[in-house]
Amino acid sequence: MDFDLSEEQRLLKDSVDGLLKASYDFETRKKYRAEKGGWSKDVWGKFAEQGLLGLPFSEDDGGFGAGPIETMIVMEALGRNLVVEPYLDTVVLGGGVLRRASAEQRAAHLPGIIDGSKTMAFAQVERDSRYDLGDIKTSAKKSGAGYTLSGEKFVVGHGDTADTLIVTARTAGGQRDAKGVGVFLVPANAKGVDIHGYETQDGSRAADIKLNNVEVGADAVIGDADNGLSLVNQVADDARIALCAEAVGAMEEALKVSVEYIKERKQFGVAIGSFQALQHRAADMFTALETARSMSFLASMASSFTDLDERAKTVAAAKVQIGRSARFVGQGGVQLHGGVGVTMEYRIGHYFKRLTMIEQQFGDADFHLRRVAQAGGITE
Amino acid sequence: MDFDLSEEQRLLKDSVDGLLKASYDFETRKKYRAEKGGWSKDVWGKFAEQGLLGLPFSEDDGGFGAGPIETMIVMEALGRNLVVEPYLDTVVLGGGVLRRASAEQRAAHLPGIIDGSKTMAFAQVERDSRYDLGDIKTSAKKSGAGYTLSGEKFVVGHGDTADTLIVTARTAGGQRDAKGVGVFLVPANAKGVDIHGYETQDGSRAADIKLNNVEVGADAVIGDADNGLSLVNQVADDARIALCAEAVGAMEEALKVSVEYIKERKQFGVAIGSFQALQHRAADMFTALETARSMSFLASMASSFTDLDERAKTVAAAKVQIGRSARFVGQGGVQLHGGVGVTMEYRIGHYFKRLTMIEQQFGDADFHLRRVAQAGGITE
Amino acid sequence: MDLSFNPEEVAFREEVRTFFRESLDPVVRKKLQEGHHTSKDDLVNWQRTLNKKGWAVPHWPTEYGGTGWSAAKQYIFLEELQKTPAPPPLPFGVNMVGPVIYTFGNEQQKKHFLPRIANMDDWWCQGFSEPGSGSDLASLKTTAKKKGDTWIVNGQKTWTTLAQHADWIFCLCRTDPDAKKQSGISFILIDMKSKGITVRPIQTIDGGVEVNEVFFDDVVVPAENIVGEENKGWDYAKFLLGNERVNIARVGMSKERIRRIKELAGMVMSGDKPLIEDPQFRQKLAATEIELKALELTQMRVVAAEGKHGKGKPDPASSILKIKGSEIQQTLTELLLEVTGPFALPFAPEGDGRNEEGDWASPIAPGYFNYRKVSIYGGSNEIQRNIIAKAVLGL
Amino acid sequence: MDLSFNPEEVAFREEVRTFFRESLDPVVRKKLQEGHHTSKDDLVNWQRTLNKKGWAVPHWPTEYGGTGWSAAKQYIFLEELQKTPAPPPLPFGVNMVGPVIYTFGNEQQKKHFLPRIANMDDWWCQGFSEPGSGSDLASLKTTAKKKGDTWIVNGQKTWTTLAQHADWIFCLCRTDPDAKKQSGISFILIDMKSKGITVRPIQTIDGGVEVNEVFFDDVVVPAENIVGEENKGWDYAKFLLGNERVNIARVGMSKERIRRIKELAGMVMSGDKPLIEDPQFRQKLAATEIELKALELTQMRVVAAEGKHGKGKPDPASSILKIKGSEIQQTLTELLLEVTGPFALPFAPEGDGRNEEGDWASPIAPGYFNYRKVSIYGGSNEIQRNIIAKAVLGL
Repeated sequence: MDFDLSEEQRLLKDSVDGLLKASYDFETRKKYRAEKGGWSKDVWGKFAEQGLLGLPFSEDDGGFGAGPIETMIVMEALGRNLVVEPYLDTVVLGGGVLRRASAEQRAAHLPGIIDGSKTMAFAQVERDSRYDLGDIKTSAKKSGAGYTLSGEKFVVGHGDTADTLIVTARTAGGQRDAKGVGVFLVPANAKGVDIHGYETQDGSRAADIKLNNVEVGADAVIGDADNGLSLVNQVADDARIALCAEAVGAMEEALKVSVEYIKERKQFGVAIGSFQALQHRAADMFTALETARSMSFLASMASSFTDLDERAKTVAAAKVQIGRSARFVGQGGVQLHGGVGVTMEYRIGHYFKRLTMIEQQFGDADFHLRRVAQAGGITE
Repeated sequence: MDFDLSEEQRLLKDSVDGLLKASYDFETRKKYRAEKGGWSKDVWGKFAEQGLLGLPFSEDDGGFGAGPIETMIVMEALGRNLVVEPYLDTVVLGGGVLRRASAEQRAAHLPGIIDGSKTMAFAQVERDSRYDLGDIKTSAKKSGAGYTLSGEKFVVGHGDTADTLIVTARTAGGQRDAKGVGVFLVPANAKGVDIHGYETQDGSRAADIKLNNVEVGADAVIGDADNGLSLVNQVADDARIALCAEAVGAMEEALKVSVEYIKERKQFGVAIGSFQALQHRAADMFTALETARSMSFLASMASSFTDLDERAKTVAAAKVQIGRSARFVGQGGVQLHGGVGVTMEYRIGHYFKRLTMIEQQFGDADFHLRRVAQAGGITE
Repeated sequence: MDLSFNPEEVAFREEVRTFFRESLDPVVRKKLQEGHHTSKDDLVNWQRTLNKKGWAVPHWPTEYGGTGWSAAKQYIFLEELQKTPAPPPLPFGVNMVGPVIYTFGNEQQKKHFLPRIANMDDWWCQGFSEPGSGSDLASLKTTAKKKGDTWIVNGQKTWTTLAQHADWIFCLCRTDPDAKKQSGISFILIDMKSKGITVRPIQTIDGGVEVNEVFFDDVVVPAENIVGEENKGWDYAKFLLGNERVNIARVGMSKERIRRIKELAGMVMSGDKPLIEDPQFRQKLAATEIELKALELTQMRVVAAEGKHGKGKPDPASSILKIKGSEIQQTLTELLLEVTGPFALPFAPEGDGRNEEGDWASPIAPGYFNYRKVSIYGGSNEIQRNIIAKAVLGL
Repeated sequence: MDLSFNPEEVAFREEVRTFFRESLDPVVRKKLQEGHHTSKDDLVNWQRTLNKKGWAVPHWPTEYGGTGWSAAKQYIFLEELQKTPAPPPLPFGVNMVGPVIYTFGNEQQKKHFLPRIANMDDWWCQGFSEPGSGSDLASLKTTAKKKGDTWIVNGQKTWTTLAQHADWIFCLCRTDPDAKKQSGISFILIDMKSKGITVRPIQTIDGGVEVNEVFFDDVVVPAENIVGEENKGWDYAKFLLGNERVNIARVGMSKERIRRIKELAGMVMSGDKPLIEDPQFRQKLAATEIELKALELTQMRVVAAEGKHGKGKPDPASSILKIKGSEIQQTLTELLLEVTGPFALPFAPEGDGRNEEGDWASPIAPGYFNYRKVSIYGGSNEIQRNIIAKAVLGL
């Protein structure tokens, strides 16, 4: 039992923190968001240079063979700095699917991810699917050696700048059947792919995507075209684990700027941080942060569980805690700031918005609480 | 719209408050509890003298024809003073059943209630019934003109001192059927009635009662022996309305003693009531009290609704609010007192215990919340 | 004790409800239901519709256009307005500067401004808060110096709601720099077209521009624009802030929000059923409905007491209305957010194609973000708890 | 970073678990599971069982009987103890006065007292709190005056847990009345059989007698009974209170409570199904389980840091353990209360026929009442929040 970082992990943390400190202050971030596509190719290039984009891939695949703790370190840093680049979509989600793909598929796609030249997006949400990953109407019909995909996907993170889309589609069965789910690699510029991109509430980008009889080859299928739901679940859990870490980073910073603010802000001749009601709110935010951090650690540890039900349940529990802590810290930070907290001019509002969106991504706290309850709880 | 008491109501309030002030201080209450049966015949006689025991009965029946607001006034006062005498059991529950009984039954029983010579108890809870009033295993078998009752009832308030028991029993149907529920008047000294009395957590009394082939006559049945569930529901709602008012009285006093305590108690050289964290807790307790008071008003008003579903839903909503406020105020009062709050030596602990038991009587907050949700909410 | 409305009040409710439904532009109503912003014209048109009906300023004295309604009727009027939903009256004219003018202003001011407020010929904004002041309003620094027949105003106001549309601003200015904090402040009316005024919008986290900073740089104001006595402005401000708490509970609006949540949750699927059929969701909603019912009754108790015993000083217990009202409003935005699920993420600036009919989701997260303000402004909930502790509990 | 236990630790857990299950009287275990009180003999017997095994005082230095276990092993030991459940070690001897004696006491004291503490030959109680002191411990008034070879002690202590069984009490007494608050206090060991000591039980709201007042009326104490230096008692008390927070989170106990809730809720009917099958109840329980898991991990972080970097001063972040630990313990008593339903009402004093096997319900409400104390004692949760605000956040 050891919660300290190893020497290599500490070096990784320092280097990510250093990079972001140098290139990602509040004003610069605005500029990145204003670039075409809504994020900075330049920053992305630096991520590639520092090896962040190849982190979780095996050395055989050209990566660094790092484990879940390394991804956690990176995601926390991205959370602290409100980074809008498509790390989650490309490295965690896209990479998560590819890590479980065939050698040919890995060889075809990973080098582009690792060197920063290609990005990916995970097209999964449908109009009526809510958080149910197996609730899929998009169809994949066998067509020669390949498939024809038709349907609509929504709120696809960075779907408007991705080179390759990963699309879940139904090869058989009814709308909510576990069997008959396939996972497909679709070039974003394939014929019949119609992408409508837009800004998201937290300053990032997403897209709604129509698939009109899009033809893909046999090499587009990841794994078994009729039994892909387990893959989808695993990759979604990868994303949840990463989001937990990102939220911890964002909460850490949200608490920090809030405490700084109430130390400086004066009312009635004293710093408002001297009022006990505000002190206790800040103390409760600290507790919310640290309990969330503990659960983020646990989620990252669960990443390597081989029992997938246990992995899923542990990650669900972590997402519940993160969701609740994120809401408490986000709202509390705004309240401590008072009026300026609801403006775009202070950092707290941006943390609050990102934390809120993390709650909504890949299942909110109630969704995951229901899953934990149905699984009989998590006390051994 | 007028929330003020009428002149008569104010006089009633003053007279009850006066009576209890004179005869029900903290030390005297201990003596009453130590009397045989756990309450004071003397106080009960004074209640009769002041007409409190005849309040809700029609003038034709020898009562005072007062309405629900008058009962509310009395119950609040009983709550403020933690009165242990069987008012809820005898006047609200027993009286509630009898008010809906035949003229002969009223004539047989009400005079004894009104003059204070007889008390009653409502035997309804069964081992597995939880809060479901229609979940009844106790059987009532037709036997000549009358019935034979067999079964077990639990936690019957003041069941060990009552002269007459009101017993719910099944005349037909399965354990949880709505049809086939009868309501019976059973003399406590009838053959086959086995009563085991005990103290309750809040310093009052209750009893577990076994009915071993107890024979009762045709005159023991209230209303229709096969369709008594509506009567049971109405009377239970009467009790809930009364408990809401009692809780408001208890919360009012719990807040008062807590505020007094933190004004006087000194730590670090100042009154602890000067700490903002404690001030804010007290302020939130005040909010909990006043919102509960509002819902208690509403419940008392709903007492005269003729639409019984609307009446039931409104009372359920009130019981939810009362339950939550009672818990917050009770726990908060103990916390504000610190160590002395968990001793028998300060009044707050006794209010806390009574408030906790009110939560558990006739359905806790979650039980009633489920009912309100199932009815589609209460927003018009 | 009688907790129901009398037949006259019930009939009145029906009359008001019918008038609102029939007279309000359905497009505006829909905007409000769906959480989209209303335009300046929407508000002005609606105020003039009310004014034509004689209902522009029901709570004013009848001599200035008031209706003479009882407290209960005024309560019904506002609740129905929010439930319709119709645009809420812009408070700066009818609730704030109007009452100050008819209570403390001179005849000239009453004659000129009051009818224009009722008809919204002038759009008013409020110049109280300053960057350094916040909850400690009396620490304000904007000065007005006498110079001949004029005041020369210098300083900065902030959180000035909708100043971008405003014709006039009422300001608290320090007129005696040597007096103690609350003394030496005057209440001055300033034409927003005056030279030396700059309005800078503050973008809020929902992406909207509702509030502004207003800068005063040697702004020349006619001496006659002072209301009441010089250096007595703090008293007028306290009077005004007492009125501000009128209907701060916003029960009617929360009822309309609940209707909307039920509508949307009946439409959004959760598995093979609409979300509204999920027992957990229904219970959360029911719990909030119960809190709202308790708030409504508490509000009615305050209204009834005012109706019976007169208004007098604001009831410190009305801090409950602010605390619970804001908490419930915020909870309802959280429930809406929950309904939205993954569709909370898309951001659609006003005017974007998405922000149109059928796009029910995109205003919801901004509404959640924006409503964090309701526990901050008008005296934060911390301040309200201080008030209860001190003024009610004597701590 | 490695968040799992190593194989040696896993094996150790198994060893401890097996020993506890096999060595503890099943009657005592059942009492604890069902929330009934344990007797003095139950505790003494168990402590002696542990002592025989060499596990009476694992955290003490090995020279005085400690085991030399790592922080992780000590954590496992305590967690398994609570999960069994076995009687928790009475803290006053092994966690409080023991460490003070081996750290600050003289050889004579060490030799005499330490083995007797490990074997519970002496039952110790704590004389710190006084009626006026509470959270402001240093304001204590009990005096010890030097008279020849003795101290003459006068004053009153309160909240003295289980003083009715005690052989000895360790007291903070004011020995220099002229010194400032924290100075002038000494740490004195007093034989409870001394003349002039009166113990008055304080009945708690659960009906039990766990705490007492202890009065000292010219009690004569040998001068040698002082620990360490005269007037330095406050330092020793701070040392002791730092140790008090060890395992204050009580994760193992809460796990056992959750097991019990599931057991009872599987038995109690709600309609035609056991309560445990009600989704609302299950979700409430799951929410608490998740909080407990987060607390457990947080506790392990503190333990791991101590194991790696040494104990040093108590980590102010451990205030989290106190706050969350007590909140979860209280929530679990509320869930138990909910399970109980109408059967929460019957009160059964200890020794009453009801309070026996099969009467699962009657200890539950008293447990709920009694556990309000856990957010009050050991530094109330308000004090813990102050500590976080000041020591961690620098406010």
